[in-house]
Amino acid sequence: MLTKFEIINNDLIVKLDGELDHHTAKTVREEIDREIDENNTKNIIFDLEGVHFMDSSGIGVVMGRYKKVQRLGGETGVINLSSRVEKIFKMSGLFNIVKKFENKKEALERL
Amino acid sequence: MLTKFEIINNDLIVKLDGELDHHTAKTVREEIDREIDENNTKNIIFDLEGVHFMDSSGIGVVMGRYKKVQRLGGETGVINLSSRVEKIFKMSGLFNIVKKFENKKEALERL
Amino acid sequence: MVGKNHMRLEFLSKSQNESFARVVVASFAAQLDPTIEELADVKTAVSEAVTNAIIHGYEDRVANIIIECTITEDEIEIIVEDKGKGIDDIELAKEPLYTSRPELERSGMGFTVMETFMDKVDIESQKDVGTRVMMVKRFESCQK
Amino acid sequence: MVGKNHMRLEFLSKSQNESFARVVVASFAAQLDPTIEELADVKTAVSEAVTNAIIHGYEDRVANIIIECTITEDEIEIIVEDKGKGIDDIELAKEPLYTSRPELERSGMGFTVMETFMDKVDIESQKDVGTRVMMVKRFESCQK
Ligand SMILES: Nc1ncnc2c1ncn2[C@@H]1O[C@H](COP(=O)(O)OP(=O)(O)O)[C@@H](O)[C@H]1O
Ligand SMILES: Nc1ncnc2c1ncn2[C@@H]1O[C@H](COP(=O)(O)OP(=O)(O)O)[C@@H](O)[C@H]1O
Repeated sequence: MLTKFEIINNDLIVKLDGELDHHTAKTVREEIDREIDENNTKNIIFDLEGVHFMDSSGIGVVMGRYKKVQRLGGETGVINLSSRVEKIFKMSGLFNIVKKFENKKEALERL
Repeated sequence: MLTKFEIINNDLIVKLDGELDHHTAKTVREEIDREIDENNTKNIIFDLEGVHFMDSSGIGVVMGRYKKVQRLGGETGVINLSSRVEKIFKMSGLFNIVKKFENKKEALERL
Repeated sequence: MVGKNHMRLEFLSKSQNESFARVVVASFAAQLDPTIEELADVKTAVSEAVTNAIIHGYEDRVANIIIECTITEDEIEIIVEDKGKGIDDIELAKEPLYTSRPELERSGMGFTVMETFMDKVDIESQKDVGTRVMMVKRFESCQK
Repeated sequence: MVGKNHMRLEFLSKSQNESFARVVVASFAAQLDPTIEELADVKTAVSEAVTNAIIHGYEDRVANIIIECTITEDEIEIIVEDKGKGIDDIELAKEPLYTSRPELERSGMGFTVMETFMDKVDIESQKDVGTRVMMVKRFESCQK
């Protein structure tokens, strides 16, 4: 699993590549949380284009980050979901707390 | 495993695609032998470009066809070996009985 | 038609084996020529059951997880088994969003995922003896 | 470093399981980050041992084949076992081009392939009890 970060005004864009399961979740979580803390992050945007496998451990990762930024008034967005990942987001009700956007630009503007 | 045949003057060109192991060998062998019998084949040329796995069952297939065409004075050629398949040919001494050519044209001319 | 087939896999409850378990089951199921979507359903369900055995069954201690797969006609039966601590209340465990380990950021959606993606899910569990999740997936792509 | 890891696979001696067995071992070995060439060596050797169990060990009757893999440091140990008819003369069996079943177009190169591609090959066999082929591959790509 590869994690890439980009910061635009206080928003953190997290690009994930690989399989998001319980095994990879721990490192991903730690890396994201460090970035959030170090950069005074307001909103977080997950770019999931490269995630070709995700199970409920991935749901936990997204929910956890949602709670973390929410405490300081931030919001959570997602972009580039495969139909597969979208299915898992729908099933778990994640779209009730995170917003889906067409692309990075839209996410940055509307969060 | 996919088998494709082409006949040019009494020479039979066999193009294999897939994994050549004991499981696939039986069908491949039967298909080739039927073509040889039906078409009065003289020489046989194996095009192995699409073979991305081969073990000693594949050696058996090549040896068996070599023996079959040899009985009627025919020869056996191979083209488009991956470095992997070439390794297995070398190890088994197959190059002592079958000839390797650069391409189909060369094989047809020189057999 | 591939005929009846069977395999049994035993492996250590280390998290690096989660993806291994998915690949093994998927490549066994591949004999039935499933669609990519059907195969993804199976992989996801297996991932949930195996992860549960590691985290909840064995609570991160290293022991054996067993997967058994049986192919008959157009379906695959998959059993994931651990000899860990067992489930107290299966009905509660199956509820969406219920998790006994929120501190690990578990979402409580594991069983919901299994039940959504598979045609049948059956849980047997006994305290301090272990848990056995039996799942069936029927491949529509086979029904010719 | 992945640490010690272990798995045990039991499957039916059907020829369609030859490719399955290769994939399973390769994806377990993948934890050691082998090169493509090293992985191909392992797959080929496993294919030989499994094919032998099917053809020679069980003579095409359907029974169980067992593969056991252990990863330690930079190497994988692979055991392929059948409870079939056993080998009369192991030294003879290992000779290049020796086969007891030329009528099946066997090339007699199976053991030669295993010995060429693996770092160690050890055969134990007993008449009417079965055969156990133990192979070791050390991945150079791991030796950092
Ligand atoms: N193999 C198991 N052994 C023991 N308890 C389990 C096992 N699988 C599931 N459970 C229990 O069932 C609960 C719900 O499981 P699940 O729906 O997969 O959610 P999660 O894994 O996110 O907690 C777990 O929190 C745990 O208490
Ligand atoms: N698992 C086995 N059980 C019984 N006999 C075996 C087994 N494996 C190998 N043999 C014997 O050893 C011989 C040589 O094996 P091998 O080098 O793989 O060549 P091949 O499979 O082409 O015959 C076989 O022909 C067979 O007689």
